[in-house]
Amino acid sequence: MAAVLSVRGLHVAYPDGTRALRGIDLDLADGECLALVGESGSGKSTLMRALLSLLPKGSRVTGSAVVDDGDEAVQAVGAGRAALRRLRGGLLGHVAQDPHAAADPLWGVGRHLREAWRARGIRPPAGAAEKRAEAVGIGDAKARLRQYPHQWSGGMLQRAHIAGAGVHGPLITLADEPTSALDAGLAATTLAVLREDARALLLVCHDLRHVAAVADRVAVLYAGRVVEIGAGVLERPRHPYTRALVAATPRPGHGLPVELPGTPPDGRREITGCAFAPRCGVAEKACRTEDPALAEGVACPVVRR
Amino acid sequence: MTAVLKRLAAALAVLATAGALVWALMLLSPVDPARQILLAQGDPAPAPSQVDATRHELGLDRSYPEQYARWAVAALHGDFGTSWRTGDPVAAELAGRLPATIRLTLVALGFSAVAALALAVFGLERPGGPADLLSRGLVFGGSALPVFAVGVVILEFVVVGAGVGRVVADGTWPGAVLPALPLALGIGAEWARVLRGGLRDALGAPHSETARARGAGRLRILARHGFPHAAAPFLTVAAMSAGGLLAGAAVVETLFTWPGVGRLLITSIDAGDLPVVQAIVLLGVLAFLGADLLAEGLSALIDPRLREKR
Amino acid sequence: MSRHPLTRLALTAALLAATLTACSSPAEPADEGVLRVVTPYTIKNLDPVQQGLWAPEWGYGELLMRATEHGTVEPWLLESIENRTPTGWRLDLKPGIAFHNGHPLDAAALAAVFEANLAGNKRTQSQLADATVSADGPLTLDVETRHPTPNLPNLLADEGVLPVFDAAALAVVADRSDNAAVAAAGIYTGPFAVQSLTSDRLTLKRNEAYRDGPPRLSGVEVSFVEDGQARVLAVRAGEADLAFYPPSEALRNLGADVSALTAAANPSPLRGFVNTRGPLGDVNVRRALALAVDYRSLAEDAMDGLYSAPVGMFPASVPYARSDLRTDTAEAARLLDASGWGIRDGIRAKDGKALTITVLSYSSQPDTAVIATALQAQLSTAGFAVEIRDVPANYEAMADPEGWDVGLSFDSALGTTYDPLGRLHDFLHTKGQYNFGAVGDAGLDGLLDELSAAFDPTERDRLLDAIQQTAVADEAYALFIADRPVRVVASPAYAGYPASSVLQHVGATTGPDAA
Amino acid sequence: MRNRSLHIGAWLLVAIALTAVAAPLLLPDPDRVDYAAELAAPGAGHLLGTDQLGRDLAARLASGARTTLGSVGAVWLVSVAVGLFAGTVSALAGRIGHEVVARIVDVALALPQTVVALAVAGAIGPGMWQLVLAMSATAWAPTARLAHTYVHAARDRPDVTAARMAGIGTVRAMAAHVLPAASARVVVLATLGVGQLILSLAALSFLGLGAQPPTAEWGRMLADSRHDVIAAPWLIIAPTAAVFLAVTSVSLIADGARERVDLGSRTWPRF
Repeated sequence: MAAVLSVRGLHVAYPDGTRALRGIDLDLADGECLALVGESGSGKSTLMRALLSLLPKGSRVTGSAVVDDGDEAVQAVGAGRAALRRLRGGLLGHVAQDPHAAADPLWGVGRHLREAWRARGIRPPAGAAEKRAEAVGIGDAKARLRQYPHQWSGGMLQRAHIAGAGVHGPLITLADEPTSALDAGLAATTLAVLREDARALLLVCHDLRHVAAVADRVAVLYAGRVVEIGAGVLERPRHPYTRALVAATPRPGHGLPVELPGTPPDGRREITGCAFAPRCGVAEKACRTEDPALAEGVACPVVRR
Repeated sequence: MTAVLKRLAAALAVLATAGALVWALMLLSPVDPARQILLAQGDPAPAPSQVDATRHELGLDRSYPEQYARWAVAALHGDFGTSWRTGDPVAAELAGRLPATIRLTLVALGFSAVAALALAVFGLERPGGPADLLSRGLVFGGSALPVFAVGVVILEFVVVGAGVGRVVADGTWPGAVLPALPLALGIGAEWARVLRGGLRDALGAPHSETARARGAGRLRILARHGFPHAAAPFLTVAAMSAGGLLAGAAVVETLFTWPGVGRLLITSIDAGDLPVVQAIVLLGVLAFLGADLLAEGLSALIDPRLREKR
Repeated sequence: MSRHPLTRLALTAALLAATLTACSSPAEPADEGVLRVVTPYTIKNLDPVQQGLWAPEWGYGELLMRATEHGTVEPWLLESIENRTPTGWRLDLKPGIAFHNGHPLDAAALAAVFEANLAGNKRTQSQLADATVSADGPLTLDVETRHPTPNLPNLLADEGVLPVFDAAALAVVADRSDNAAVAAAGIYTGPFAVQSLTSDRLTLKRNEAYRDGPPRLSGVEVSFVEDGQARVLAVRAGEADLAFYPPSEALRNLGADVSALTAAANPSPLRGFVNTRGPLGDVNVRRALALAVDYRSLAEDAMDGLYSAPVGMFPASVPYARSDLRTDTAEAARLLDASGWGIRDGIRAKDGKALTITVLSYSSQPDTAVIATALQAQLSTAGFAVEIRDVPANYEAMADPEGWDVGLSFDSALGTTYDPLGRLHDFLHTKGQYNFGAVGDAGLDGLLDELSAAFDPTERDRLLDAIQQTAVADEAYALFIADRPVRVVASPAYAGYPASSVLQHVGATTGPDAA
Repeated sequence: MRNRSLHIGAWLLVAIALTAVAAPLLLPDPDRVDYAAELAAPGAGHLLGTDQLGRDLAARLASGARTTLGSVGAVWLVSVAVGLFAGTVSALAGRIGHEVVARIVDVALALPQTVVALAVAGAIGPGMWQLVLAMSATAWAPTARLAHTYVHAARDRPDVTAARMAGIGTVRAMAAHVLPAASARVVVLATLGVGQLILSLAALSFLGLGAQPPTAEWGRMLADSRHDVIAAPWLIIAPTAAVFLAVTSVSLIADGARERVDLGSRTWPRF
């Protein structure tokens, strides 16, 4: 299947000099769900924001990220007005982290949902909002949409966001930790709804168990790089970092979780060699000087041997 | 609905207390009202019998609670007694001056709103940029400059020096432009500061990001998310500045000889004309309370969460 | 940058503000024939009984008598006034006087004027209670007062005692506070007639039928502006031709574009009321105080020559004026020594108590604060410890027996009647209405009582001389600190305007005159 | 960034205060009249020139600083001390005590500060102490409300509860765990209003309702010099600059301090 998103050599540096992404390469196939995992600060959210051009003013973005729906390829890096109009809300749907924070508290939920049309200068067709709401499992949509966000539960409100993100049938839905603000029980169903509703899904998620349930492939990010990518990454982690990540996740019957030692590198410093080497249990001398390339889905020459 | 009524009742209670305090000013004053009124009405040496008669007529020989009740009832009917300076009814003097003050303050508030809007959005999107620094500098400078100094400079250099506008203001709309400028300076700066802070918070909030991700334009986000969110703190401050407006108007009206209530207040204070002072002060409190209620009402209209709290 | 929507919004708003600012109303162009004046005093209405005093000031009304620049009175609407018995007077009107409505002012109309004022005018009632009038010919009126009233000519020159107006025409006006109705009734006689009166402006137009021919000016606009600085600025900005009662502060640096005109005579004297209840109960201390004041320095240094040094109780222009004031610090020291006030640390003291004098200044006359400060410096060299209290209203503060020794007050010794008796009696008689300092001098009271019944001019002058000798030279019951000449700030076109010291600002001959 | 504004403001204020305190030692008597030196331009004899009565302008500015800082300081102190006391009492004194304080605060909040000052001047006459009294009468209300809100919320905080359970009395527990933080908030809130207060006092003095002659006060000095804008512009510029600098210094301090202490939501909850 053709890649709907192909990211090549994407670098992002924030205005304060922090290098959040240091050369990302990845592809997303049509209809696929790719989950991005990694510690805080590994660059997952930065990648999403870069695709939507939502980075703070003064950030430096280089490289390429092409969104291709088959008819038209749109470059998301340095996108101009026309490209942004195609991408935001059109080719790319976006579901935010905290459903309550992401919904304007002064607006009724219905208005918020209809805004998905109006933001693009389209009059929402009559009944379309209710139809979308019902499509994501919101019952009694007509009455409920008249209510305000603070009267909604987080899970339901997140469904409304999912409905809003999918209004224009986006090629790719970008979801930035959509369940982290929700109760555990709700998270699973909300994710299921999201997967069901989205065509291709780029999902940032902390909870590896949820990731395993919905993702077709997983990309592990560390210090702004993809260190491991593939279908069975979480079941058979190869990269030392992935292993540590998996080990840090509590699983019934697997004993106490093992906390990851050390801290991620300072993004403002120049990194030579493997960024994970200082925290790595299997690091060799060469790891400190040689930049490990991603090959066979893993960026670690040690484990590949 | 009951919440609204409760709020109104609280405001009325505050007004009644303020009224009592304003009335009690009479007790602080060393002047004998009866004698003062006779003097003001052109009798250079009122006879003691006449003073006593007037005192009785004014009800000043009654008990204090009774006097307050009579004063309050009369005040409710818009009757604030007789001016000690001119011997005329206070209400008539006020009525003659009020329109000019309303004109001046409306023009000043209009200027403040325009200036606040401009300064609030200018350079907003690029914090630390030259436009942002300029705008913040103007806001800071505007809020630290004394109104009267600006007024003196405008009067001396613009009106007398350049011949724009009039020294002896006539109280009309076009005449309000120059006097309104110094009055608008401090208010505009304060409004701009609050509005800018509110807008910055709102535009940085996740829901604005959501709107951006959905393809909404900057102006749309500013109008639909920014201003409604900045409104509540702005309205609170705007209502507070209504309280300071009377003092500002007093300065500006005195400087520009604007035929308004503020100048009347200063004239009356200088002349020890307490009934007029009482009426104007009560008017000031009323304006402040009204503005506060209005601000709260508008905030509740905008923000559904406030509607439910009460 | 300018393509940025927010920036555009901001620029648009700024532009809008600038445009609004530019729309400010410019000053109205001046009409050559119209005199525009600014004065602090508001004319509340046109009812002559209540507000008649303004009519002779601004030229829309006249009086039977008028004051001259010399502080004396002369007939105005009258041809002559004659005293026939102690209580009987004969008044002869000038022929050909008409009200603005065309009705003639004859003896019958004048009798109605007397009756209307006696019925409703408090000043007439207090000065001429129970007077009766009767016409004795077409232009002749006999007046019979209850008490001997030697100063009747002066009373008739007072702007408030007997305003002259068409009483019959006023009687049919339903509401006397209705300015338009009173103006339409044409009840006054002056060279100008009232066109309109609002809360901030009186507009007058030329009385074409005026008996001496049409006045020079086609009209007068009197604007009421309380703020002194604003009045001067209005002349500087070309909004007004004449500013009355300019504050001294504004005269110090007036600028070359306008001029300050000074009336020739009758300055406004700054009096010092003396409280005889405190240390000033001792005549030696009072006299020492009067001798310790350096009158020339007060006028020339403290007030920058805007004031002049007084010579005595009365302006030098009146015939009975005495020069009683002088500065003599040695004499002052001798008097204090004589009364037992010794010097300790530069301050006079007696029985362990310092010679402390509290001087009252008052805020409606800011000059009094300046002069009090200068007095403090001058008197300290003579050993007086001076404390200054600035009060909102001086009469109220002085009504309190405590808390003051010298109360500064601008009070003319002649009053608006230009008759010395009234004020002398008010201020210095034991029973005087404004005898704040509790002066109780039987000899002085006797002289004052004699004066109030004296008709003979030489007798009056003798009594006045004796009164001045007692009150100023011998006893120093009152201080006379400084004289403020009447000043008017004028635009170049009116640089030759004759400033009136007797409140007759506008007349038939008033007009633009270069210096 | 914020710390910088706090520092600049604090140094500026210290400089103003030092000038005010040191001036009597270095400059002439601010009230000494010298008719020979009226309206002298700034120069060697008089650093900033002289006024209409030949008084040294620099000395009067410094004297005016004492007037301003003294009166503003008094109002500030009242709003801190009374506000903290009333707010704490209302939070701890139970229902009736709270109701009494709350109602008084409601009224005080509804009375605009400058309007109260104008009313008092109208009743008992103008004067600086009248103004300070009038301004103080309402200045403590916002701080009392803030103190109440904070202390009330803190009463059930785990650390306080723990302290109380450990046998320490309520008052001592409060004094140790809550008052320092409450005081910091009250101080910051009181400081936020000081810039406006300086401007109000100067404006009221300009109108003749504040400091009376010969007391030096910036607003009054400017009012007395209105006539001399052209002849002696320094008489206008210097007091204006003084007011501007004083307001700027306290605004910078307030801005910096506000960032350090959380004052809660911007609109205070009603009781």
